[in-house]
Amino acid sequence: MEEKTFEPKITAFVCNWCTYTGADLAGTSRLKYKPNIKMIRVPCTGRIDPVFIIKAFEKGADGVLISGCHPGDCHYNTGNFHARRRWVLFTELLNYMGIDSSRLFFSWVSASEGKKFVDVVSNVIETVKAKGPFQQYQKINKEFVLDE
Amino acid sequence: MKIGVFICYCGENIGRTVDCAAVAEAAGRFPGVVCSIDYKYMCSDPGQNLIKNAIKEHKLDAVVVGSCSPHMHEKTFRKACADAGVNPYLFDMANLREHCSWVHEDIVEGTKKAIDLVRISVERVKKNAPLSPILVPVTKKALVIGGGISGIQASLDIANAGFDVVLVEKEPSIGGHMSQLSETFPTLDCSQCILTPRMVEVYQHPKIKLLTYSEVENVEGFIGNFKVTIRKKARSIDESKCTGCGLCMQKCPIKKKAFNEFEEGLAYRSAVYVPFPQAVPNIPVIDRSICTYYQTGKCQMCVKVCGREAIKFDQEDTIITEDIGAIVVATGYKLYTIDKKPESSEIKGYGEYGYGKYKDVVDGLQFERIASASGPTSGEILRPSDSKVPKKIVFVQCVGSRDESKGFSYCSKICCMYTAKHAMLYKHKVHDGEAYVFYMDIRSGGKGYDEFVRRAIEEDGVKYIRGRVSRIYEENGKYIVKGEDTLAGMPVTIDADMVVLATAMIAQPEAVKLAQTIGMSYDKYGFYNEVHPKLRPVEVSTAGVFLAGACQAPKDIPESVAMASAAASKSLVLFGADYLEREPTVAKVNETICAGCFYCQKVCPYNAIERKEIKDRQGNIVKIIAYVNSGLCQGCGTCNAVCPSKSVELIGFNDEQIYAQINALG
Amino acid sequence: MNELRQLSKDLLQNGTVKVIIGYAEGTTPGRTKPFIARTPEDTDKFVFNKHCVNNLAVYLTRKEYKGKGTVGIVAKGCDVKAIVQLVQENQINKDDIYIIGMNCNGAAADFGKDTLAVKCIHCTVRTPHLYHTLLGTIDEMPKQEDDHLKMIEKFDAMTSEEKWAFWEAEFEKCVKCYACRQTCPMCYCEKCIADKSMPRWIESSAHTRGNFAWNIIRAFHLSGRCIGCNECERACPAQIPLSLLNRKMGMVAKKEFDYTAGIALDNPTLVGNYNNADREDFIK
Amino acid sequence: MEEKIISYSNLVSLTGDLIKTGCMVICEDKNGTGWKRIENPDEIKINHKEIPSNISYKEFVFPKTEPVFYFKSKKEDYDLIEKNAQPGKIVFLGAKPCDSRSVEIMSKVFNWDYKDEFFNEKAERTIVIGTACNYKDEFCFCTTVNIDPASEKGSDLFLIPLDENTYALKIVTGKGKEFIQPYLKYLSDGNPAKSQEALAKIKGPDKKFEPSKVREWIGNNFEHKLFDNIGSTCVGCGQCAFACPVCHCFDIVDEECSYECGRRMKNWDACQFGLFTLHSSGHNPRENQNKRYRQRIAHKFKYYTDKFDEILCTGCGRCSRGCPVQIDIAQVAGEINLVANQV
Repeated sequence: MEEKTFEPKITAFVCNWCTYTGADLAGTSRLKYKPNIKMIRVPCTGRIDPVFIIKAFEKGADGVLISGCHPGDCHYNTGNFHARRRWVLFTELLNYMGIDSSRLFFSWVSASEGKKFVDVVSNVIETVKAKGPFQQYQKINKEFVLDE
Repeated sequence: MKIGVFICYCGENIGRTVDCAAVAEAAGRFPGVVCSIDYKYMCSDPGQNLIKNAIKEHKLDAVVVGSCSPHMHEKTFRKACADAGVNPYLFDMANLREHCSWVHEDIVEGTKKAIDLVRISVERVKKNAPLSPILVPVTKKALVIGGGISGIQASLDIANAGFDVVLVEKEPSIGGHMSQLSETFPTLDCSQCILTPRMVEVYQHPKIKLLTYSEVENVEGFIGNFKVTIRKKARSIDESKCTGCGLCMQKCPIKKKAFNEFEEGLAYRSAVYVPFPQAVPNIPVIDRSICTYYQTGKCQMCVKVCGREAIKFDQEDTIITEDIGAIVVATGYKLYTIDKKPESSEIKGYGEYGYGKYKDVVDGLQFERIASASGPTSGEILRPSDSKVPKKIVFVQCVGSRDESKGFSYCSKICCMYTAKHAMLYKHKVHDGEAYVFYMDIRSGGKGYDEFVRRAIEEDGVKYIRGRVSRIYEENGKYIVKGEDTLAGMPVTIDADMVVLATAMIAQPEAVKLAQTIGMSYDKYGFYNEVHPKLRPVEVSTAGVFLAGACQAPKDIPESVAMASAAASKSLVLFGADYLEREPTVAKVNETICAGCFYCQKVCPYNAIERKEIKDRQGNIVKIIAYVNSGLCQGCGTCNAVCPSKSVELIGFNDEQIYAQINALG
Repeated sequence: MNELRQLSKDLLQNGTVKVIIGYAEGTTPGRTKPFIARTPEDTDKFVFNKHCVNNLAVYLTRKEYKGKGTVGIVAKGCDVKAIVQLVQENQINKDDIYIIGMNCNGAAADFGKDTLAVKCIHCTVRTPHLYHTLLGTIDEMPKQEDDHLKMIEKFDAMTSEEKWAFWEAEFEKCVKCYACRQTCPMCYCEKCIADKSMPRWIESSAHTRGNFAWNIIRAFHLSGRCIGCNECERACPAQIPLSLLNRKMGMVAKKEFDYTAGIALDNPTLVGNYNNADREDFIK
Repeated sequence: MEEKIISYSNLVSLTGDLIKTGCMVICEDKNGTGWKRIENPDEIKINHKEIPSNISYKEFVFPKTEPVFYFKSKKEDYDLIEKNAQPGKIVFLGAKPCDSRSVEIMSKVFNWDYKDEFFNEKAERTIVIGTACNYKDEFCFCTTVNIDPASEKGSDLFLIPLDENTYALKIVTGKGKEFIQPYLKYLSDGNPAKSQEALAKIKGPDKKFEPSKVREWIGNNFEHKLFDNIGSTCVGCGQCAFACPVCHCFDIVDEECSYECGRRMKNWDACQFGLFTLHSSGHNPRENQNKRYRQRIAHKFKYYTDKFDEILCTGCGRCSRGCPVQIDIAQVAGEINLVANQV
C-alpha cells in the first residue's frame, strides 16, 4: 500500500475575544491555511488548564497550540497575565518530560491579526509535520485503539 | 438527549468548499442526533422556521447549527431556539464558514473538518445546561471621558435626557481641538463661535458634573455597575473662590518661557494661566513646572494680587470615586509631530521636510492658529520666523497618512478638506499670494465637501499638484520644496515662503493605557476597536462602554458629533431599564469540595470571589470557602483553571463541556 | 529529647495546645513513626533523631484538628516551610498552631537508612525560620554528593525522546496508590482532580497514559508550592524519583520568578500573581 | 514427593527455554521494587535471603489495571467487544512462601459467588516456582499467620537452596510435574537428606500475636475505644494494599478510547482511600482513617477467615516496611491481642 504522507493533527485552544476573532478575520479575509487544525474556543487564555493539553495529546494530537490576546489586551484585563505565568511553569515541566516546543506552541494573536493567525497556524502545522507523528504518545495510547 | 443538527450553506459561502449535505448526513449518525438538516440560509426566516419546526416535530432538547462564526449569529439562533421552547443555552454553533470553508480550498478536506467541527459541537451541547440570564441593577449615571466636541455632545445629550453625567477632561478647559480651529469646512463658519455656547451649556447644566484637569485612573466593575476612580489634579487654585478675573495671569512675571499648548507653541503663556480666553471653566491653573514659587519658594505675585485668596500653593490632587452605569470614551486624537517620532514606533518620520528645524514649516493646527482671529497673529497670515506675509505657500498633504513605509497606512480623512480650507483662507487673506497643494488623491466625500474643494481650485485659484514632496530645504530665505508632478510626469521645485504640512491624525499617546484600564481593544495604531465595524460602530468589547469621535479613527466634526449622539443614545438605552440582563456564564463554586485555598480569589480580575463560612448544625465554622459574586463575575474562567480540584467551574465553559469537545477530536 | 518531652508535657498540661504531633520510636531502631500526644503522659514516647523523616505538617490540614484548638507540632526547618505555605494558602491559621522548632542536623534518606536525605544537602533552614520554641543544637552535618542535582542537570543534555523514555520507564511502574499525594502536606484538596470523574481528566487506571497524566499534573499543581520535603518520593512503593520533578520545578520557579515556596508568611504565592515582565519568549 | 537437583546455570537455561516457548517468566526486579516479566534469562533472581520486594507479584494475575471489555456506541446502543486473553504460562520464579500462597488465597474470593474469569484465566496459567526462605526481619511474621518459610505450600515447584549454585527442586503438584516434564534434562537426581538439612536450618520469625484471638476480639469489640485512634497517623495512601500479595479490592471505571469507543476497566482499589466507601449521596460510612484502618485489620484477620477460613495475610511485612508513617500491622494486631488477653 502506498504510504500516505503524514498530516499532523493539531488541537488549538484559543480565547474568544482575540484569537478566535482573529481566526474569523482570517476567514473574512479569505486567507488560506491547511485544515489540520481544530480549535476549541474558551473565553480567555486564563481558562486554559494544562489538563486540556494533556487530554488533547491523549486524544491523538500531534501538536497543541494555545493562543490568546496580547498582554494588556485581555478582555478580562489580567487573564492572560496569569495564564502566561502558568505557561512558563508548564512548558518547562513538559519540556523536562520530553514534550518540547515542537509539539506545544503558544502565541498572542489579536482580533485584528488575521494574517498573523494564518502565519502562526501554518508554522505550527509545518513544524509538527517536520517533527513527525507523536509516536511516544501513540505508543501509550495504543492499548486504547480498537482494531477491527 | 435529542439533538437537532442544522447545516447552513450560507449561499455558496460554505457550500463551495464543504459538502453540506454530506456533513448533515454524517451528523445524523452521531449518537444523540435525531434530526440533521441542511439548508441554504439557516439565518433567514425560513431557515429559522426550519429549526423551530424541527424542535417541535422531533421534540428536540438541544440544537447545533453549523454555519458562520458564533460572533455573527449566535444570538439569532439562540433566540430561534428560545422561541420554539429550547433553552437558548442548549445550543451550540460550529463555525463552518470563517474557520472552515473560507480558509480551506479542498472540498474533501473541508468536508472532513466540517464534520469534525459539528461533532465537537454536538458533544459539547450534550454537556450544556439550561441557563437563564442574571439580572443586575443599573446605575443611571454616565461617565464621559474627554471634553472635546464629542464629549461635549455626548454629555449634553445624556444630561438633557435627564440623567447624571460626569465629564472628565485632562486639560484645564474643555473644548478640545475644535476650540483651536479658525473656521470649519465646508461652511467656513467660525469654530469657536459655534463651540463656546455648547461649552457654557455643559458648565451650567445641572446634570453635568464637570471635572477638568482630571484623569480617569481606574475602572472596576461592569456594565451598569462601574466604579471609577478619577484623579483631580491640583490646580493650585481654589475653584470655589476664583472669579476668573485674570489679575493673577496679568501679574505673573513668567511670560516668555512657557510653551503655549493652545497656540501650538506659536506663543507663550504665563505660569498661572487659562489655556484660552473662552476657557470653561474660566479658572486658571498654575503650571508648577515653571512657576517661580514652586522652583525657588519666592515670588507669590499672584497671591498678592488675588483679592479672593484663591491661590492655594499647597493644594493636592484629590481622588474622586464615582458609581457609573455607562462610559463614553471620547478622548480624541493628536497630530503626528513629525520631528519627534515616538520611541517605540515603527514610524520612520519625515526629517527631510525640516519640521522643527525651519520655523516656517508648520503643521495643520499651527496654521489654524495663524489663521484664527483669536490667534497669535490676530488672524493675519504671517509667517512665524519674521512675521512677514508669505507670498508663496505650499501645502503638503498626507504627511504620515497613507504611507506605510514611513508613516501610517491609514488615511487621516480630514486633511484633504482642511488643506483646501487652509489654502482658501490664505487666498482670502493674501490676495496676491500663490498657494500650492501637493496631494496624492483628493478624498472629499461628504455633503458639500467636493464642491468646497472645487471652489478652492476653481474660484480661489489654488494650484493642486498631484505628487509627493521629496525634500524641503532653506536657500536664500526661501524654502525650496522639491516634489514631483505625477500628472505631468516631471519634477517640480517651488521656492516657498512658508510650508504647511497636513500631518496625520494619530491616537492620543495615552490611549493604550486607558484602553487597558477600561478593557477595550485597540488597533496597532492605538485607535479603539469597535465591536462590529458596520453594525455596532460605537460599542467596544467591554459592555457598557461606548466610543465617540476620533479616538476610534480619524474623523471630522460632524461625524464626531453624530457618533457622540449615537454613544449617548446607547447609554440612554442602557438607562432605560432598571435591571440589566447579563449572560449567565459565570463561575460557581462546588461548596462540598472547595478546600478554600483561594487561588481563585488571587487571579480574579473583578474581585468577584468572596469568602464564605460553612457552619455545622451547631454553628461552628467547619471551613471557609470561596463564593462567587455573580454580579461581578464576567466569566473569564481563570479561577476554574487555577483551581487544583476544579471546585469552581465556569458555567457555559465548564470542564465537562471542554472535555467533551477534546474527546470529540479523537 | 528530655527538653522536648518536658516542653510538650507542659504545653499539654497548661492547655496551650490540645494535641502535639511528634515522633515516637518505630519498629526498629532505625525507624520512627508519627505519634500524636493527647495527654501529658503520652509525651514520654516522643523522640527526636535523624530518623524522624516524616513531614508532620501533613496532619495539620486534617479535619479532626482544624478549628478545634491549638495544635502543637514538632517541626524541622523543612516541615516549617510546609507550615508557612499552608498558612499562605489559607489552610491553617497561624494562631492555631504551636511550632516546636527543631534544629536539624540532617534526616536519614528513609526508614532504616543511615545515609543523609538529599533534601538535607542543600537545606537552608537547618534552624527553622519560624517557631514558638526552638530546641536542639546545630552540629556538623556529614557531607554528601547531591546526586539529584546531577541527574537534573543531565536532563539539559538529553533529547526530548530520551527524556520521554526516562519518564516512561518510571511512570510505567506507578500503581496509582497515591502515596505521593497522601504524604504531601500540600495535597490538601478535599477531592483531588485525579479522583474526579466528571470529567475524568486523569484516568484512574494505572496504565502508562493515566500515570503520565497523573504525574504531570501532580508536578504542575505543586510547581511553586512544593517545599521539597520529598515525602512523596520516600513513600512511593514503585520508587519513582518524584523529587527530580518537584525539584526541577522549584528550580524553574527560582530561575524564572526568583521564587521559593514556604519562606515567609506574607510572601505572595507564585501562581495567583503575575508580573508584567514575566517571561514570554516562548510565546510567538 | 519427587525431588531433583538443579544448578543455577541450568535454572538460567531452563528460563531461557521457557521464554522461547512464550512463557511469561516473572522474577523480582533488580532493585527490589517489584516483579517483572524478564526477557533475558540472565535477569533471574532467586531471592531467598534478602528483603522481599516492595510490591508483590499479584499484578500478574490480578493486574493493577485491566480492561474487562471494550464498547462502541452505536446510534442508540452499544456494541461490546471482548479482547482475547493471551495464551502461555505465567511462571513466578523465586516466590517466597509468603508470596507463593498469594494466588491461592485470593482465588477464594474470586470464586465465591461469582467466578471471576479474568482472575481464573490467569490463575490457571500460573506456575509458582517457590523458594524456601532464609530471610527474616522485624517486620516478617509469616509464622504468626501459619505460613512456614520452609514450606512448599502454594508452590507447584519448590526450590531449596543448597549452596550458592545448587538448588533442590521439589515437584509439588501434578501441574508442576507436567510443566517440568520437557525440561528434565536440566535436572539431576535429588538428595532429600541434604534438602532436609537445609530446611531444618530455617528458623522463621517469632510469633507476634494469635490470629484467632484477634479475630474473636474484633468480632465482639467493634466499637471498642482502641479503634478510636487506631488510624490517627495513617495518611490514607494505598501503599499497604497495593504492595500486599493478597489484597484484592478493585474498582470498575469506564474510560474513553476514542470519541465513540470506550472500555470498562478493573483497577486496584484500597480500603484506606477516603473515596472507597463514599456514597454518591455524600455520606461515608467509614468517614475517617480510624474506621478505615479498623476495616483493614478486620478484613485481614476476621472477615476473610469467617468466610473462607483463610487469613487474608501472608505475614510478608511489606505493608509495614513500606508504610510511610510506619504503621506496623503486626504491632497493631499485637496490641489487639494484648487487650484481648486482658479481658
